[in-house]
Amino acid sequence: MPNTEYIITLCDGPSCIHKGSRTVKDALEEAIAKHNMQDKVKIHLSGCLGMCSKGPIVIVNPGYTIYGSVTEADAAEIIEQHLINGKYVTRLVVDEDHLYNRFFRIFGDNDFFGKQMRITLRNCGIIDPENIDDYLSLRGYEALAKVLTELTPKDVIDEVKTSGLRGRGGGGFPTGVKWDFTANAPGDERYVICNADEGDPGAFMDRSAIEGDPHTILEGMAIAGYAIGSTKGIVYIRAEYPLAIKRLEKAIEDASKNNLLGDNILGSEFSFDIEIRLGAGAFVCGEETALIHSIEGSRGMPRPRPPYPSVKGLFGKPTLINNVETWANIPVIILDGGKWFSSIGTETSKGTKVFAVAGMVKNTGLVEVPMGTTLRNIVYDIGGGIEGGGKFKAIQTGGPSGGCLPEEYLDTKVDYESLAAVGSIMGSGGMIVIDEHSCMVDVAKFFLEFTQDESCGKCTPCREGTKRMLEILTRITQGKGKPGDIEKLERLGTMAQRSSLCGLGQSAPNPVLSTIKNFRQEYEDHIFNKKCVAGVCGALLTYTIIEKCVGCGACKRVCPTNAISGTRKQLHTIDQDACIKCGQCYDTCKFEAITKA
Amino acid sequence: MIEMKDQKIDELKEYIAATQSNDNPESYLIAVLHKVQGLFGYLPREVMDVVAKAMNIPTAHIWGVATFYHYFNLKPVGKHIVSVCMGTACYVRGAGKVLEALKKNIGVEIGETSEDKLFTLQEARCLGACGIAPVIMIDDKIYGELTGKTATELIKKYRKAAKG
Amino acid sequence: MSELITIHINETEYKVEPDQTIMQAADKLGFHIPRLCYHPKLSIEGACRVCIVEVEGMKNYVASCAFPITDGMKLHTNTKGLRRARRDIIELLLDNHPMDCHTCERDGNCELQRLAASVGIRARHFEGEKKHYEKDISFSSIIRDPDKCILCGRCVRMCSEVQKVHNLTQAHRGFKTVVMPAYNMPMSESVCTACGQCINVCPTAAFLEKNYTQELFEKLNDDSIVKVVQFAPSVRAAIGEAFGLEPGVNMEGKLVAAFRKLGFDYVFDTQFSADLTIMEEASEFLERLQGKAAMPMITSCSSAWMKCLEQFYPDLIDNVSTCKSPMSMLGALIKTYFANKIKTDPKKILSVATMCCTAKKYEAARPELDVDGMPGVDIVVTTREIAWMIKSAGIDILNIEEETPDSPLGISSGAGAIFGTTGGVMEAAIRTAYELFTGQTLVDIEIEDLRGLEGIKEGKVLMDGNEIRVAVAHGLGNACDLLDIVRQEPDRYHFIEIMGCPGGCIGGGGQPYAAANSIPLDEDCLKKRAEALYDIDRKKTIRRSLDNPDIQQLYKKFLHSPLSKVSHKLLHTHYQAKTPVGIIPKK
Amino acid sequence: MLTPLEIIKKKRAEAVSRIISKGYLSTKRVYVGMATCEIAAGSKEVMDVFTEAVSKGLTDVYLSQKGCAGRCNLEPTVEVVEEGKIPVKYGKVNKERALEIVDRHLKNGQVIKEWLI
Repeated sequence: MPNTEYIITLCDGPSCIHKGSRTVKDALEEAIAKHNMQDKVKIHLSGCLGMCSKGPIVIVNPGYTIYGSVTEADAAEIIEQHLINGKYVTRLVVDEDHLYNRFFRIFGDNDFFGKQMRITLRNCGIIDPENIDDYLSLRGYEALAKVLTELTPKDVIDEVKTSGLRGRGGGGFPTGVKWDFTANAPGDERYVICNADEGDPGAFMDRSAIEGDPHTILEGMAIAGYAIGSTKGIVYIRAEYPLAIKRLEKAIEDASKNNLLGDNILGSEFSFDIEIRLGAGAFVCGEETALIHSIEGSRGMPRPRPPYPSVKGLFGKPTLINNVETWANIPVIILDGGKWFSSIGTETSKGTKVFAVAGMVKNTGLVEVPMGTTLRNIVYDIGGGIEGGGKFKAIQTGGPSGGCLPEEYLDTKVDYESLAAVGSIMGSGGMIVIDEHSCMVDVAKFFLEFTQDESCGKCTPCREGTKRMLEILTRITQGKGKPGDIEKLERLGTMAQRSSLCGLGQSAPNPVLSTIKNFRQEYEDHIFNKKCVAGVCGALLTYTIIEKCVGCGACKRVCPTNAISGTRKQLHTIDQDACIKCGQCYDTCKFEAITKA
Repeated sequence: MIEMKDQKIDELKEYIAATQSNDNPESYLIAVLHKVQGLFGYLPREVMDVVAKAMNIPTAHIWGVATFYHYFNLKPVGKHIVSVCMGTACYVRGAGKVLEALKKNIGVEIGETSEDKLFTLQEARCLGACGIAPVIMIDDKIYGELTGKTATELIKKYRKAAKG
Repeated sequence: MSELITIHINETEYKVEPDQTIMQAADKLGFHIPRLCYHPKLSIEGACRVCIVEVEGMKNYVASCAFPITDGMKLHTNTKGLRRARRDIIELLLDNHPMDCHTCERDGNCELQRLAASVGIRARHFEGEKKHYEKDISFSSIIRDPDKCILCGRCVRMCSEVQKVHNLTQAHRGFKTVVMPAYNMPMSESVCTACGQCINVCPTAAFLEKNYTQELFEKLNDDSIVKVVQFAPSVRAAIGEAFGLEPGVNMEGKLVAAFRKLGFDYVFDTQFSADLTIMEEASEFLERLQGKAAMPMITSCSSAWMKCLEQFYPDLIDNVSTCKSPMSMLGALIKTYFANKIKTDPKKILSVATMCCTAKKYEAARPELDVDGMPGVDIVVTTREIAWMIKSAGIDILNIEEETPDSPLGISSGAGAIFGTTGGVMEAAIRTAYELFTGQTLVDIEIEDLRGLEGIKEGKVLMDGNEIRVAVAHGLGNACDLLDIVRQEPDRYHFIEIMGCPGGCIGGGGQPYAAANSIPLDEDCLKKRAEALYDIDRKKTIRRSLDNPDIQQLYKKFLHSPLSKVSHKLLHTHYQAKTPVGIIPKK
Repeated sequence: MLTPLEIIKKKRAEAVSRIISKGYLSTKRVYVGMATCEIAAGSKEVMDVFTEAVSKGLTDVYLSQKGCAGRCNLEPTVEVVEEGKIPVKYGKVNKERALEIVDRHLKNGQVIKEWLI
């Protein structure tokens, strides 16, 4: 990159490939080579850019010139005209001003961003979130103005329905249908709620979205307010997100000053206010009915549905709840059209999805990809592969409610149905890459510890069932597993899935059941062979000092039970009976002379 | 001391009064409890009584809410709050060891306050700093890429500062 | 009536009313789906998941107590998978429950036990850590034992929704959830009114009355003291249920005989002092009517209501009758009038009260009610406790000869009997007050407007052309609603009766546990108990308190007249605002 | 009466001119990531360096904060956008690096390649 002057982004989405983008790529490379520009120009393949009808798409940066319907023959012309002569190839230029993909213009970081498609995060990392002017300059609040000028509430709902957008909080319920239900529920008052109670450990999509572009959420909510006949919006956000709260407050204040919230928005008849309510540290409050109880000032415990919040929600009134990411899609859908939106993604899952990629992957961070992108693309192309040179073992999607998928499922597409079909879920978008150094029983235990701790305690299967499951998992990792334990886990797990009151309990067993399904051997190793191949479960390990030992004595000094003996500069040994398997010697040894197995 | 407390109570009452003109005033309970914790560092029982009276909410209900949400402290906290992030990213990168080391060094379990009232040890879900995992937060400041050793050194620094 | 819809249960088609839950529809069709947290008088919790059923087309099981039926719905109540899930759920409850059924007070009366048996738990698979918390024995009336709690939440809902006391809450969360008063304070320091309805609805032994049976057994063996017992009207109407009888059998005679067999020297009837209460209260009412004290006047027989008043409605203290409850009036007389009569040192008299009520234990311990520095009542046992004592002593109560209470504190009018049911005190008071006010005898003495289980009842009586407006509330929640009206419209009523428990004393917190085929506080059961009392009234020749010859004697020989100096000393009391202050939320 | 759409277009024009008046058209635009994660990683200090540099006379630079772009493992990040050039992004910027970016890149136009993402 150092000497690069131009980056050519070539859309590598399915539609463009179909229309011959790969041959365009060859032709571009050929032309670049011909002019000896290999050092100055970099070709980058991107994920679907959402301009399928005009594909193949070639974008030249800097300048963000979009060329459409590029053929093999056009390639040389682009190189010669644009790159060498500095003139646009006018007949190919596509004049499309979509809200997304601006980051190409700003970031040079195409390895990471190239395969992504940023719709919900379109402004994140681009604008100053505390300056409403930045948002306004990028067509901010134009969607709201458009709705107020040109569309009836029904038109708005129809547009959202056309887009095929589904709830990004995990459930995947069609957003337009939800709006429709709420709009048609009897009642004089209605509420619009933004669920920003993001609680998955390791997921921070919503926080980033609010911190990076708070006005988008407000605009989306106001549009919904207009569509369903509500004048009151509430953002329910975790108290643990002080900066996001501050930026939201500022955004609400600025929007109100600019008559983009409040009474008679932009001179119209429509009035809409937004209030912030804080959570207080309860994961279960992400569940709609629990969230409602929390806003009402009560313990955030779910209640049986029906009645659904769209009919009987906050303070007993029809209530529309969508999560942050869902809201962020709304202005785009209004401005670029539901039809366009629905062209992105798969048959049943439209648009993009944001994932918080973490764990043993090189590029940890937030990625937004079109639905239908494979897990492999995310882990290797965007995530840059496994950190530290270990071997890929599993990918955990959907946070503590999700499942662990082994390598053979890496070509699974991310969409609601495909992930569910292989035993995981989309969830809110947590994605943890696990390598061979992690023990799957321990991973399952980690997630279950979380859900068990976050169980509200209302229903028996979740309160008592997850506790017993955790006990069984704990004893397996301690080497005290018994024959029949796996079956017990399966029995309790399926019972809790089918019988729990809310989504938390219904999905809590997923990490356990999916690891049993995909990594049963590891469980059996723990129980029957008393072995933890990943070397994680301390009680199952044996520490041994091998020939590499130089006799420095460091291990001896840290051993809390004096289990290590040996004379200076001589091979030391560990008394296995005295060893409590704390691992301190292993961590201390600088010569890799201690093994654990 | 007492005067300061009265001042805080007055501020709290003002805050509550402002919420009571809204629709569904009782729904502001959690916001009010946040305010109490902001003023007092935890939720003192007698202050919850004040809230109950001012908001006309039974104390049992307030207690149910206060104990449900992990964000609320029911006991006085130490001078510094040490939150160990146990989010997935941190866990995968060794937060467990950091936590163990801190427990040992401070001499408390999670949720407890050290005898010298200097530190309260807490577990956090995700501090949003996954990139520099594992992290801990001491009061408002985040420290990343820690090991058990570097974490204890941090604590020692704070201890020294408190004495100095 | 709306059009019927079609549902299928276990492959059979049925036509049913729409707008009901699966459980309601199934109940009517003869499918009893097992259940635990559900109670018809309480809000739907959907928490225990015992009542799950399978609905075709739905991935997960649904709670039949909460899920509405829809046209064409196909559901299954008894599939293999369901049976197994239900079994596992109940087993999970057992796994976190002390395995001490044999030594548990509710052994044989426990819903969890019955449920476990009904789903066929024969082996245990998932045992692990059990919760353990301190038992709270601080309170004179009610014991809280969180270890026995299975978190069905019925007590919390009863306490907040029906009684509106809001003493109990679920605190903490998840596996660590515990039902407790605010701040986990001892029950004795809480706003608990001691009504005992938590005990009534608890499926296990997480709430129990403080048990005095062992102490009482010991004292009954003490020949150096005179053992006197009184029993409340509602005890006779309900105790049969503890011996397997249908609700509503009047056990008065057999109970008197059983008391004697247990070793009591004298058996008196609280109905007698109910008559006495009426004499005092009706007289007090007439005085207030003349403007001598605050109006409207509110009755004071219910001890749970007394505690509720002092904590929740201190502003209405002046409106409450100063009359002690019938139990405490009789206690006072036993330690004075009666002691004198049998020429015994009152300190040598053990005064026991058998009550349908747990709050009476609290009342007996109130120092304001002491007589010459002694409590009028030394020990209060509930209907449940005395039933157990009778069983434990091997007394075949069902087959013994009936006996009558002792004189001079044993004869009662019909008015005294109906004291035990909601509206009864008011009805009894009107019968006497009318005559005291007008000098004429009230002919139509059965006041239908004041009978039945409606939450708040209103009535009017014309006394010499003066319209007396009365109101009756049972259950503290209804009482709160009524008192809120009174606060707003102080002139709306002249006289108000409040009983702390649903249905009045017949639904008291100390009554027998629901039978296996019934539910706690079942309306039919309450109605039958009330009917037993009305039947006693109907069969009496004396139906007005002022006609009771023993009452007349008592005034002649000892008290002189209602509201006399002696009366005031022995039969009246006072109240004062107490902490913690109770708060009743607006909604 | 203007329609909401007309009003918003006016507002946008005003916003753009306000942004420009703050120096947006400078040849270099510097964006410092200021989300929770970035701040946790130390971006406040970094921001301070740039603010101070501007206050001490660094001209022809438009300085702005921005939200998180998602590159968690490389935070704090600083982007320098120059018209007509491929934008560059510095990763793992600390106070020292920020000072050097000011000196070498902003003042002397020298891209510090080894710190680029």
